[in-house]
Amino acid sequence: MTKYLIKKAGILLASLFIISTLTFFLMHAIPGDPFVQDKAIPEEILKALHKHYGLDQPLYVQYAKYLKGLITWELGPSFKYQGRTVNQIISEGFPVSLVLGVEALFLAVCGGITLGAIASMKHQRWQDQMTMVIAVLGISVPSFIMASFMQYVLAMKLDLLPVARWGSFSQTIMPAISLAALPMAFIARLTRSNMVEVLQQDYIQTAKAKGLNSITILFKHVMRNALLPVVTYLGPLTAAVITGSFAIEKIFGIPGIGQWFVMSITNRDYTVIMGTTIFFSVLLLLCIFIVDLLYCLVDPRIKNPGNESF
Amino acid sequence: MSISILDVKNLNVFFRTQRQRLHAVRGIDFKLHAGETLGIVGESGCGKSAMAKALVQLIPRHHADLSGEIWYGEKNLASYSERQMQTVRGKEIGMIFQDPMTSLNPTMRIGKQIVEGYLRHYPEVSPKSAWSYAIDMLHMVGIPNPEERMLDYPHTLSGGMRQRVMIAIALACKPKLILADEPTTALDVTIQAQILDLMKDIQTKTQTSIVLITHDLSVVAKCCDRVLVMYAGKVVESATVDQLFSNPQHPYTQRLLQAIPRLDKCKTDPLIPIEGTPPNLSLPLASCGFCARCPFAMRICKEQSPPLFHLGEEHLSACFKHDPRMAP
Amino acid sequence: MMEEQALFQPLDRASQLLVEESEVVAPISYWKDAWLRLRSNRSAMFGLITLTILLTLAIFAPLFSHHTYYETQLHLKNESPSATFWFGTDELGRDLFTRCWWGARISLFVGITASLIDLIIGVMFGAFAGFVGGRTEEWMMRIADILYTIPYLLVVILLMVVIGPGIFTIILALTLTGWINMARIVRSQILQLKQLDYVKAATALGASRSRILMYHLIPNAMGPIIVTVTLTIPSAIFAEAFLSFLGLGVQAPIASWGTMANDGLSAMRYYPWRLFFPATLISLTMLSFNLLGDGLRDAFDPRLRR
Amino acid sequence: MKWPVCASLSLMLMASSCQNGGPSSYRPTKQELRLNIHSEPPSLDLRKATDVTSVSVIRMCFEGLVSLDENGMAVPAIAERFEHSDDYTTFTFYLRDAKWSDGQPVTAHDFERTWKTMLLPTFPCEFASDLFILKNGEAAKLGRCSVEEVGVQAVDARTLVVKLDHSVPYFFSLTAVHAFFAVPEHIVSAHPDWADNSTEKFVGNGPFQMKEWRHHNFIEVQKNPHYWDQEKVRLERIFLTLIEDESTELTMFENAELDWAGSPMSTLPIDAMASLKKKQEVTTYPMSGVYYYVFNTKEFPFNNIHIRRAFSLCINRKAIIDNITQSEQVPAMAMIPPTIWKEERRYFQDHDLKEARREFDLGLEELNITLSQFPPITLSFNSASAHHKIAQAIQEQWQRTFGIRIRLENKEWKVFLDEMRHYKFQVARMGGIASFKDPTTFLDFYRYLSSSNNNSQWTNPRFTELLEQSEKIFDQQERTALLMEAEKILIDEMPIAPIYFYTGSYMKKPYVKGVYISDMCDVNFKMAYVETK
Repeated sequence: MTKYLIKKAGILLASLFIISTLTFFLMHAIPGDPFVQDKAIPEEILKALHKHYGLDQPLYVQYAKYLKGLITWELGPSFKYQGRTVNQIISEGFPVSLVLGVEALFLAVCGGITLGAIASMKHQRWQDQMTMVIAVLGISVPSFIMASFMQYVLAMKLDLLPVARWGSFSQTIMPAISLAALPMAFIARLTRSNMVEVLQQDYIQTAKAKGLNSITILFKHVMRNALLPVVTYLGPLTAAVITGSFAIEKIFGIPGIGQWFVMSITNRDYTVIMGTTIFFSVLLLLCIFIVDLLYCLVDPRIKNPGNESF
Repeated sequence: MSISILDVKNLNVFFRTQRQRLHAVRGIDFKLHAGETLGIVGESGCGKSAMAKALVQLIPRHHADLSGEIWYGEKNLASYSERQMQTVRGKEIGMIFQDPMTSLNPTMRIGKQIVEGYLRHYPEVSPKSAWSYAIDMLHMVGIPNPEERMLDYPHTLSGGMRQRVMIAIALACKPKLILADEPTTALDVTIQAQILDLMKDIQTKTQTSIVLITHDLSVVAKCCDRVLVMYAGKVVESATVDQLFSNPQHPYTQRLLQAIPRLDKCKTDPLIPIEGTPPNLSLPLASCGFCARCPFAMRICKEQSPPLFHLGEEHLSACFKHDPRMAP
Repeated sequence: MMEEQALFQPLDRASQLLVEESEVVAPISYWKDAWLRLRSNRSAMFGLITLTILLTLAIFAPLFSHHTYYETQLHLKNESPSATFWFGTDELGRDLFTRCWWGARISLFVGITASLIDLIIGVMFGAFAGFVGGRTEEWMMRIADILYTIPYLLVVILLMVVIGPGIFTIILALTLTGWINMARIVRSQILQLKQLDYVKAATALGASRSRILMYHLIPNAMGPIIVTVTLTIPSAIFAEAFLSFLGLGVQAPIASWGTMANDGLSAMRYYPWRLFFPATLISLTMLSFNLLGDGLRDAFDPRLRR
Repeated sequence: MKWPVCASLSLMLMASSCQNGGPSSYRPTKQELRLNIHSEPPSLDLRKATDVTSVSVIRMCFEGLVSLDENGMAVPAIAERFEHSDDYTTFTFYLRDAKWSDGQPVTAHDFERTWKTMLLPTFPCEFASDLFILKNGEAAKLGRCSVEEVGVQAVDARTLVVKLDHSVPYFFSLTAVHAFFAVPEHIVSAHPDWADNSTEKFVGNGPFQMKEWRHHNFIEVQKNPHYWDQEKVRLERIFLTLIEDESTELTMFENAELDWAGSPMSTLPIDAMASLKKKQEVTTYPMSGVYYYVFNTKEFPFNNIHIRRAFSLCINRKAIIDNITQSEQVPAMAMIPPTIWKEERRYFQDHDLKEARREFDLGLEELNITLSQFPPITLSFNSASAHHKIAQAIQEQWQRTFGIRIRLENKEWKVFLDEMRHYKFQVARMGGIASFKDPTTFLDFYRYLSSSNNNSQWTNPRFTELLEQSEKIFDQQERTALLMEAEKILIDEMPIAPIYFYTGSYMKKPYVKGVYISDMCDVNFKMAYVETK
């Protein structure tokens, strides 16, 4: 197992290296300058700024410096938000996104599986159709439309929830729902599709023949087998959801980390681009790794990665 | 004559699909005595599996209709709700299915799969004693190192072992009746024999009645007391094993027997396959279902459906050749 | 008595064959059967018909409209739906009806093409990785992970600068990472399926690897594949809108459903029709694709055939 | 979860008809103002801040040597009194006994050091060029001389003498701009990160002081007890949310979660304008800024003056204002906004199609091409919905009038700027906001070919001469006459097509009083208060 973990960590580091290299050179390949505004600033001041941030050096030198910083997890200062370091930006924004993401994830997984289970148990009957219409709406009504609409109805017309901002639990409800809608719909459909297949398996008949009631069968026999693709989807989903969403954070004024992924690029805030990308990569690769482990736990037929021989 | 544990009257099963309504089981009557092993034979698609599943209502209700009476002791199972049936399944009637490779949940430990049914019907039993009981069950069905196997997942076991586990599951709640739906079909011959021996052995120990569904007449010969031969959703011949093999009456049974290799017959005797296919079950059948394939077919066979004619105390056959109206 | 005796006359061979023929129902081909089953599935037919109508309107409606998608009439801005403007007008006084169907062309084209490309690449990549296994799989999936994490906007901006804006650039941008989700899901299905005996049986029978993949594995992973495809279509439509929002999408005055919904969002409280029509069309399209997808899966699933 | 989704489609139609504006009965009980400033301030260090958001917070916490009154006249602030030499090159400020919010005195040395630091070649200050009017300012930044030679000197703790590079008659009003504020040197020298967070080190000399700054979430300021004029400050607290979405801001305002929505710290959503104006809740005020299109005068066909004039004359400015921007902007037929020059100046007629066609034909003739040879024109703009809409309207107007093809290119912001900087455009959208209240803030864009804001690459010797001349003239009227002639040349040659002069629109709750907004985009909350119950 230790050997396996070391190997996985090695792969993770190699991937990170490739990602950071690609991102670094990609980011410098696109036109635009971090300091150029609509009100033009004189060339000499621009040069002074570049010198101050080390942008006047050749790219490979900048890259070597960056890698050095990366090793010590010193991600450098933001160019746009002066006086704030990328480390600060991540450590302030991520907890917020994490809380929201976990809430959304909980909603998406519980809601999605429940809806999917109902639909598959009542396959091709009205409950099924109804649930799937809801799921389809969840997929096809984008989160930003839903967010604005909820804001209007729930906050303004009914005055049930605060319009926006971050601080209390009630302020997390609407953003969490908007974030959860799409993954929930997708999980519902995935669950349904798999459960319909699992329900046709012989071992479900065996379970019925034992006299188990349908709830027991559902939870003990169907779920575990039907949720494998859902687990697969959950890895990247978790990474994506806990790192927030640009649109939702903008609409609800949430100080999360999601907006930085877009904002840093439109600002050409190089250090933040690198920092957020690498942070996301680490999260994603970890989530995928965990999912791979989970996968083997859920399905004993797949070789236990700890004992793999190849 | 012993008491009958199961009395099926005019059992009909219809499968509904989007295009048609399949009449899979067409008015079957039979009785099963306590401690008896009843074989049900017939080729694939003749409705024997559907009938077995109908007995415990394992056919999805929104896909199938059921009519007739299934008297299990004093209870008419046909009128039972799903919830009521759940108390019967496993506890009163155990089932063994055809394919042990797919009939066990691949993601659940074997022990758990045995224990869960037992605990369901005997909730007062502690999980710990249920566990040791399951080990006993595995021991009884002849699995070596049962304590270790309890923690294994099905994919680590061979087909024969898995079928033994299936039997253990079926027997776990000491049911009075076991429906074994082609229990040996998916197994190779030596394992088949072991499994059949095991079932016989257990039956003598526990006095369970068994309904053994198979298309394999050798299995019938080995285990059964009495046999129903089914064809196109109907019983065409009902007899004791001896009667059936020594004196088959229905032309279908006769052809069936000719179609299997027998060691006691002359090697030069050719095997005769039954030509043609069974009738389409989605259509109403006014004739004898076998008449298109029957070498002895008569005009009446095309026009009427034959009833069961009594040939002896335990021997019935549905063929017009037994019709007393027929000129000798 | 004579009659009765006649009943018991043996049948001759000829009439026996006749019986046989009348008894046997004409066999139905696989495709015809699937079609029949699809046709009897009411919700799938609803999806199919709606999609046909939407496509027909997308192709023909702009031809018959009295308005063009680009003509601005500032004095007629934000008109509510009326006999002249069936869907009302937008903030520049352009006819929303015409724009919706022009948008349909763009959105459906972008959505369907991007999803098809995602589907093909994703399924091939995922199935191959899952099937081959071992080190190759490990490498393939890591490559997918790396692609997935490279900031997508950077790539899109680069593409726009290098290739220039246009619908094919958008499709390229959308498919660049879009297939990865599909690949992951297909891989997980294949991993599961290849444990099954029929695959081993097919291998034992000497079936080639590609044959096993194409005929044994992929068709059985169809459920999740269809579900994923139905997810990629709307996400492509909205990704395109997001790109437009950043100045990387289709160039005005051409509209797409996504950009129209985006524009209409801020007007939701004041001119709701500007959001309602494009949003409804998107949802309707998605609903239809989903219902049809489910219906198709059921129709082609051999296990559901009875 | 389920019902909002289902309801979204059915209720959407109802949404417009029923509006009740949330709990309208809200009345404040404390001297507290709740505002939204649209985005996280990139920096609250006034030596680095460039954007409206940061500056509006900085102006709450800091004050300059002078401030501007309602008429835009310089009045004493940190400086008790001030005087200038006759040639407007030397200015002397006498500071009052003002204190930083930590109780330390505000000295002339603070101003001297702050300005000199900004001019250090190594100091990252994007607007350092604003200080180039100081003697040796530019030379110091370029490293040609030491910053100590820059023309700012604290004679003693309360006297600041400023020497300029050339005469600047409006220099007093410049010192009201944040570029000429001071930072507390006793703090800054010890704590370089003083302005990064809401620590006690964030010390200012303005009416308010920082209480808490949660990045991307909110900023809270409270009354500064050490402020020299603190008896006049009535507000106890200002709470600033940092929400980017305009619709959210408006919803919060209508839901009584904010007391103010819109300019100058944010904007009102365009789509809401018609309905808000109908309810007469919107206040509009003029701003010193102009929205215009730039032609690339070095490239065919806009190297031809008639083509440029034709394109500019064709634009229907009034229709754009009435239908798209909808905030009572003023059609621009000149370069300098009426806030700077009250005089009515119309160098041409709006939407003069006849003249436009004539000029176009003239242009074709001069270029020696026929209409069919006229190339398709690309109109570039950065992606923002307002620019997008205006561009679409103008595209239509040009296409329809001249029968040519106009392509729109919607560009990502930084890509757009990059292309502008490298002159890779034909026609592009631009906007200019005055950095100080003088016509040269705009005219200087085109002073030289090398001027950094001269995207059109236009140059005219007479224009340059006029601007240079104006620096030596101290008589206001004479100077104005010269600059007006320059403006006329600019508009006659049309390297740019002015479209409209900016305005700001806002809504405030009726109980909010005493907020003063200058036409320079500066908002002053010093005298603000709320009418409590």
